[in-house]
Amino acid sequence: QDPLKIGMITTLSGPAGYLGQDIRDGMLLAIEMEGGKLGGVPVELVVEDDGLKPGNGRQIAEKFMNDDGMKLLTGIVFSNVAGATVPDIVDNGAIYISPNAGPSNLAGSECHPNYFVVSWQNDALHEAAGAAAKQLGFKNAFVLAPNYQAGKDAITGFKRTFGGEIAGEIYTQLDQTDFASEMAQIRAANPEVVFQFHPGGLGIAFLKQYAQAGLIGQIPMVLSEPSTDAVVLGAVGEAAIGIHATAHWNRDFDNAANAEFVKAWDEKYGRPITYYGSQGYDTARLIASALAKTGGLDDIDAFREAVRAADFESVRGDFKFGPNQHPVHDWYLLDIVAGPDGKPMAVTKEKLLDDYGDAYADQCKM
Amino acid sequence: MRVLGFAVLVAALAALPFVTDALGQAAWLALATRILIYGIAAASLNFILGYGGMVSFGHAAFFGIGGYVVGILFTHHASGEPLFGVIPGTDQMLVTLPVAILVAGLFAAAIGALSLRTGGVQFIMITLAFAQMLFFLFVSLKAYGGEDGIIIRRTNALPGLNMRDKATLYWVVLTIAVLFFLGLRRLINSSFGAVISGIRQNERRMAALGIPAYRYKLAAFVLSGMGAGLAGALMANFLRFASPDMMHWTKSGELMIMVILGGVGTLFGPFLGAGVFLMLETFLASWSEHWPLALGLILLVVVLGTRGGIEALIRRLSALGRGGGQ
Amino acid sequence: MILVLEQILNGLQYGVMLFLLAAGLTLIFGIMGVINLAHGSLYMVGAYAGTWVAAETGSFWLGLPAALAAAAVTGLAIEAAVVRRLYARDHLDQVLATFALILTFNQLIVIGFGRQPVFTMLPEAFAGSIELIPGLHYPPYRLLIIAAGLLVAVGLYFLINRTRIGMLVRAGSTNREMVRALGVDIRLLYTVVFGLGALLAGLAGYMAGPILAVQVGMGEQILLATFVVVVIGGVGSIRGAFVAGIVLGIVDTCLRAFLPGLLRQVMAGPEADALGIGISSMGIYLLMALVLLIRPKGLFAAGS
Amino acid sequence: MLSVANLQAAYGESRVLFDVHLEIADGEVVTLMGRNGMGKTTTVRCIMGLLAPQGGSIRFEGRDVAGLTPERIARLGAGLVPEGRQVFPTLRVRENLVATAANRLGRADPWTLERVYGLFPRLKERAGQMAGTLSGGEQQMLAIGRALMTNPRLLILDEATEGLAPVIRREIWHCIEHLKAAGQSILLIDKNLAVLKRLADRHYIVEKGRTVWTGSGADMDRDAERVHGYVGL
Amino acid sequence: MSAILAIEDLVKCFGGLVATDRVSLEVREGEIHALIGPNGAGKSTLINQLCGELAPDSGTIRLAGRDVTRVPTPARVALGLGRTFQITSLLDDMSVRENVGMAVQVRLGHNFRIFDAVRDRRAVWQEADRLIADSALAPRAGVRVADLSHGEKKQLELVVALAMKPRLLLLDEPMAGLGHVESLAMIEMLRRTRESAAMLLVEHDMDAVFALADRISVLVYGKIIATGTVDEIRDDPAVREAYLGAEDELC
Ligand SMILES: Nc1ncnc2c1ncn2[C@@H]1O[C@H](COP(=O)(O)OP(=O)(O)OP(=O)(O)O)[C@@H](O)[C@H]1O
Ligand SMILES: Nc1ncnc2c1ncn2[C@@H]1O[C@H](COP(=O)(O)OP(=O)(O)OP(=O)(O)O)[C@@H](O)[C@H]1O
Ligand SMILES: [Mg+2]
Ligand SMILES: [Mg+2]
Repeated sequence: QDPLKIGMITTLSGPAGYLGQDIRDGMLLAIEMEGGKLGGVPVELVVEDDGLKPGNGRQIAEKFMNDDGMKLLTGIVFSNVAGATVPDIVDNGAIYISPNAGPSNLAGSECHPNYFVVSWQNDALHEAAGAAAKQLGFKNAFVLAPNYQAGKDAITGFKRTFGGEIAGEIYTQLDQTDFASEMAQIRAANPEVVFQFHPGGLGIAFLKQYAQAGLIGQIPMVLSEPSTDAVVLGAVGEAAIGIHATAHWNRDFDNAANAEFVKAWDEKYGRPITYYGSQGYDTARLIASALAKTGGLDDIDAFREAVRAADFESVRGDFKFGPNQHPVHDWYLLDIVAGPDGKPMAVTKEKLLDDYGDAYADQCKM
Repeated sequence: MRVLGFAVLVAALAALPFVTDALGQAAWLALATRILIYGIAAASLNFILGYGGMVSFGHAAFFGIGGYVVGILFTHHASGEPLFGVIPGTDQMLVTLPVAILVAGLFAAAIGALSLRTGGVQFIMITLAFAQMLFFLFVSLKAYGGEDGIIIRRTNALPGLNMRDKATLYWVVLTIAVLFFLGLRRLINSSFGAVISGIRQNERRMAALGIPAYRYKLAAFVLSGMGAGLAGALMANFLRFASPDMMHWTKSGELMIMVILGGVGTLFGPFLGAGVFLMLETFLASWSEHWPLALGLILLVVVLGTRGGIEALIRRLSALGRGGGQ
Repeated sequence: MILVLEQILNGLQYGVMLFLLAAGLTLIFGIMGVINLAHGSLYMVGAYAGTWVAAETGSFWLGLPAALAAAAVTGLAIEAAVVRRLYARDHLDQVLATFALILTFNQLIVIGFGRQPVFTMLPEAFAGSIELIPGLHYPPYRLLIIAAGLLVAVGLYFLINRTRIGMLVRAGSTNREMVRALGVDIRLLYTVVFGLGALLAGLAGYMAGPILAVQVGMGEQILLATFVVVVIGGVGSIRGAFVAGIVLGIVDTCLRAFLPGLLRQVMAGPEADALGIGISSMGIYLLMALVLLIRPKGLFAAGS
Repeated sequence: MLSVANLQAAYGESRVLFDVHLEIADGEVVTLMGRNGMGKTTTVRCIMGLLAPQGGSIRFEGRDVAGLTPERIARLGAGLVPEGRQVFPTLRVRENLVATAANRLGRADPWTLERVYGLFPRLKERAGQMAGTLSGGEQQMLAIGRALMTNPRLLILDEATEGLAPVIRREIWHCIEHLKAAGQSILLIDKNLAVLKRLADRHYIVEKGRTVWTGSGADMDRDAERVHGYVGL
Repeated sequence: MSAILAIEDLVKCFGGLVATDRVSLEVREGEIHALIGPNGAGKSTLINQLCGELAPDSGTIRLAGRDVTRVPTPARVALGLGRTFQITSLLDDMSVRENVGMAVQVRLGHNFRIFDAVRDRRAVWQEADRLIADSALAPRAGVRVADLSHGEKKQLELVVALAMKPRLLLLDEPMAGLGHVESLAMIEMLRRTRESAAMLLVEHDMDAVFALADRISVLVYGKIIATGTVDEIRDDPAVREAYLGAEDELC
């Protein structure tokens, strides 16, 4: 029997390449652990790089579905690629399960029965950070994010759950790499806490410069998940120690599924696990749970039902789908502390939000 | 001879959906559609870059505008609320394409009017600057999805055609592309085209002959922007999606790469360039995750080896073939 | 007051940093007339090589020569293998070829170092922040960057405007054949200058490492701003690049820092913020458009 | 010192030189004449290595220089004042002169900035100006001065008096006389036939890429009819 | 006779250098007016102001009775101004024929037509071919300008200028770079042209100037020091000293 082909459209080139790489490796790991199968069905993961271009993502999807007859696709990292690709996939009757991107338009009015998100809805990331700042007892916060929609959403999300006073609000430039001016403004405002959202390299630069400005010990910082993944911590080094982070998954989560995952990852790859890796792994486990019930994709409706049931052990613990087929799960507060080798590591401190969904579920009419 | 070649090419392209269907390679059709669309955009850019000597590094702006016109009109069509409270949305291609071309032309007129006061490298950078400003503008337009872009649920309608059918959409794009290239050929060989080419070679000389270069350059810039807008509108219809990504400077760069790869200042060069670039990107990416390395090396060999892009290479090879045949 | 002072210092530092990046580019782009998009790749190579050596040896200072050497050698190799064939060609061919180099180098780095950003260290003596005057805390590493930038500026200015090498390079950019016919081996000269430009890119990359993220594609992020500096300054002018870098740095920093506040005095809060953010985020492009509309050849155009 | 035999050259597909001969001995002044477009400049380009010859031989100072790079040939002692001036427009006048200056052959009384300024005082006045903004004649002076500053063994002047005022032109002829007296070898291309006839030791006439006539000024008078046919004298 | 070109008190400075210093000059209908003077005297600068490439600091230029001092080049061309460049400035990628054709095309108008075919504009090509046939470039009509020799380009400069059918032709050293035979041919050609166009001729070739000019003005360091007939100028001691030099055997 030919293995079942699963199409993975992901971003492997450019600065954000490591995101796609970890998602892919998480999925491959799950498949390998089951001996090339998911849910007892032999599978083959076909991976292609979209180069972070919506048009390319669409092209790859087209090929996967029409030429290779794939009915199950996954892998997209970025919202704009998802926007150009996902509607076409679901219209074609195929199932798309997102291991990362969770844009609001697809969570709300454009939601679709064939579209699932395993990771999170984008806004929830920052709502968790707001909840953390509140939980930690901070009364006023200085908030910063790049001047684009995701940045504005981040700040809105943070404010929604924080509820305290805003000591200052700065939108940085989209491609700004030098934050000295912002550091001076933060120092002058002297807030109780700083929240900032800068994805990827910008976040690394921000943290380094925050430390060099001597602010790290003075003004605490609360961050949402993308700013503190293992790769970012590794690149920033000691400067990250003392930061409050939030996450829906962390390496030290105490559950059987996670222990198995962490052990296997360390053996296979030996590099730090990012939460992207965990999402890839969860996605594969979710698929496995559905395939175990249906034995294949011949009956798409049955498969869709099986996915919706989310009958699998997530490495993040509790997991179920909300009405818009986005996750309802828990969010945690983490501390960044010095590890045994002096390098920063994230330690889970407490649960912040329990069974938390997203704000767009109401707009979804399925 | 040339006419015959063109006719054969068009016939072959028209037959493509049957071929891909027979081979079970439907994705090739999508690729071909994208190539045609990018071919239009690249050829538009080439009109000012190759024939007019104006190196615009911001042409993706007009491409993006074209896409957004389709997207915004569709959004308002879907929601039923008129744009600015007066302009009703629409999903009719017979309306959206002309509007996209018009709006792109207006933007090109404004940007061109300012940019053309400079020349050379400064022109490259100032067109880039305006495109980036537009990019930032659209990135922050929450009403239209910001960074995430607009999802266009349905391809624009054309009376009597099933636009959901991919082959139909391909034929529509092909028809427009053929008309576009015929028009472009006329334009290049027109009186205006000759003046533009003269201005590229020597603006000072043309002024001495009595040509106020600025006006002509602006007209060319606007025409070129309109072509890019048309391509953008088609792309939005094909992808059913428009996002700021369409007007990012890397997209401008990509269009330029297509032009150079195919052959600057040749009619079909940009089309060939778009074809080769997209095919390389697509096939290499499915071959290895390290495809950019291969793409880089291939492009390097092409630019060092061909002198004048693929078009020049083909011309030299065919001359060689003819020479050898005698 | 302290805040204004600090922001001006920040602007100065950012400007010097931009100049440091732009210096090599001006040399290659402005004076030799080669549009080298791969300049950012040389910057990346310097950053990676230096960081790697620094990590292996545990010393920031040992990383420095490694960064310079790696970037210079890469630059020389690129020149000999690719760029040398492009001097006589159209700018557009140069664009395509160096774009191809970007793709190649980025992927080579991925293969060699992986996709993850790498950790960079700060020299011990320059870590943290010091109090310059009471109330003004400033990271000494940034002072180091200012110093390095000024040194490079003076050195380059001298090299280009006061030495025969500079004259010959400038002469060659307008008429290679004639320079050769007068007995100068311009190819060797260009190779050396290209190497020097690459070395400066490597220096900038390594110096930027501890402040920014060392990752694949870091060169392209910075490339645009660098070109903007070169063009505002006037293509081919080291002095222009320096002045433009500083002006841009200070204007950009101060716009970001003070514009929303100023606007809030004359209009409602949210609108002021939106406008302020809008203007400052398009800052460098607006500035460039303005400068070019008033002085189409930039601030210090060569030949005037 | 220079001997060109059976030189053939082409620009791309189109053949321009078919059979050019030329001999210059040490200390000799030789002219190359011909109507427009006959191949004079092309011959010079071949000698300087700016165009690769397709056949024939070029020997300079006893060495076969066909195929050498221009800089090698220049270093062997060829100094060029090119057609159309070709000064470096973005360099100042002074920089144009010193950038490529050299005394590779170790001349005892080399050309210096002062001597060039002495010859062309106008250049001294304009020393700090960008060469691109000089008047046509000033650029021509600069091109001559620039070539002199390389202290060449053989000076090649391709229409070096084009666009110069009669006074200056006369000065240049005087200067060439002096140079000749000092033993400088010179290859001259110019249209002032009367002067050339007086100044030069020998003349070559090219017609459609071939050397068709050789002789001294006296030969010229003797063969006036043919020469007239070639150059309209 | 009326003046087609009248210049009054024209001043142009470059930094401290006064390149044209209160120059006044008149070119009459049907006249060849030569302008001579040492190198760097300001002749080309004057021409560039007349054709609109340089803006004068003060003074007025009247062309065919209209004040054109601040009018851009193309508008002056419309009034009948044509010029040649001292350092040739042509459309290098086009053939000789296309260069001449372009001049005719621009003159005939309709240059904003985007859907016609230049190749089929019979009037343009007939006239271009006739002009080329009348010139020394007849056998070179199809050659790309970049492939022409220096002298051939100079010849083409004039043909292109003639194709514009100007009423006033500004000639900046048309003979420079021409061979002896070609110079004679060009003198002949200019003689024929004087029927239709007045000329301001800048030239260092005195044979040509003395053969052609009706009147001569002498410009030295930005100032006109003399204006007169050929004989008056030839014998003017100031002119001899500043420009012509002593009559000796070498010239
Ligand atoms: N770059 C070139 N490409 C192609 N053909 C050329 C090129 N340069 C010159 N030619 C052709 O070669 C022939 C000889 O030109 P060359 O410049 O040697 O003539 P010349 O004798 O110096 O003439 P002139 O007195 O006009 O300077 C001419 O017919 C010219 O058209
Ligand atoms: N842009 C400029 N900046 C500074 N000086 C200039 C500029 N243009 C011209 N000049 C100077 O003005 C003077 C007049 O130049 P112009 O070209 O008019 O001389 P000309 O009379 O045409 O001389 P020639 O007979 O040598 O061509 C020259 O000394 C020249 O160096
Ligand atoms: Mg010649
Ligand atoms: Mg002049």
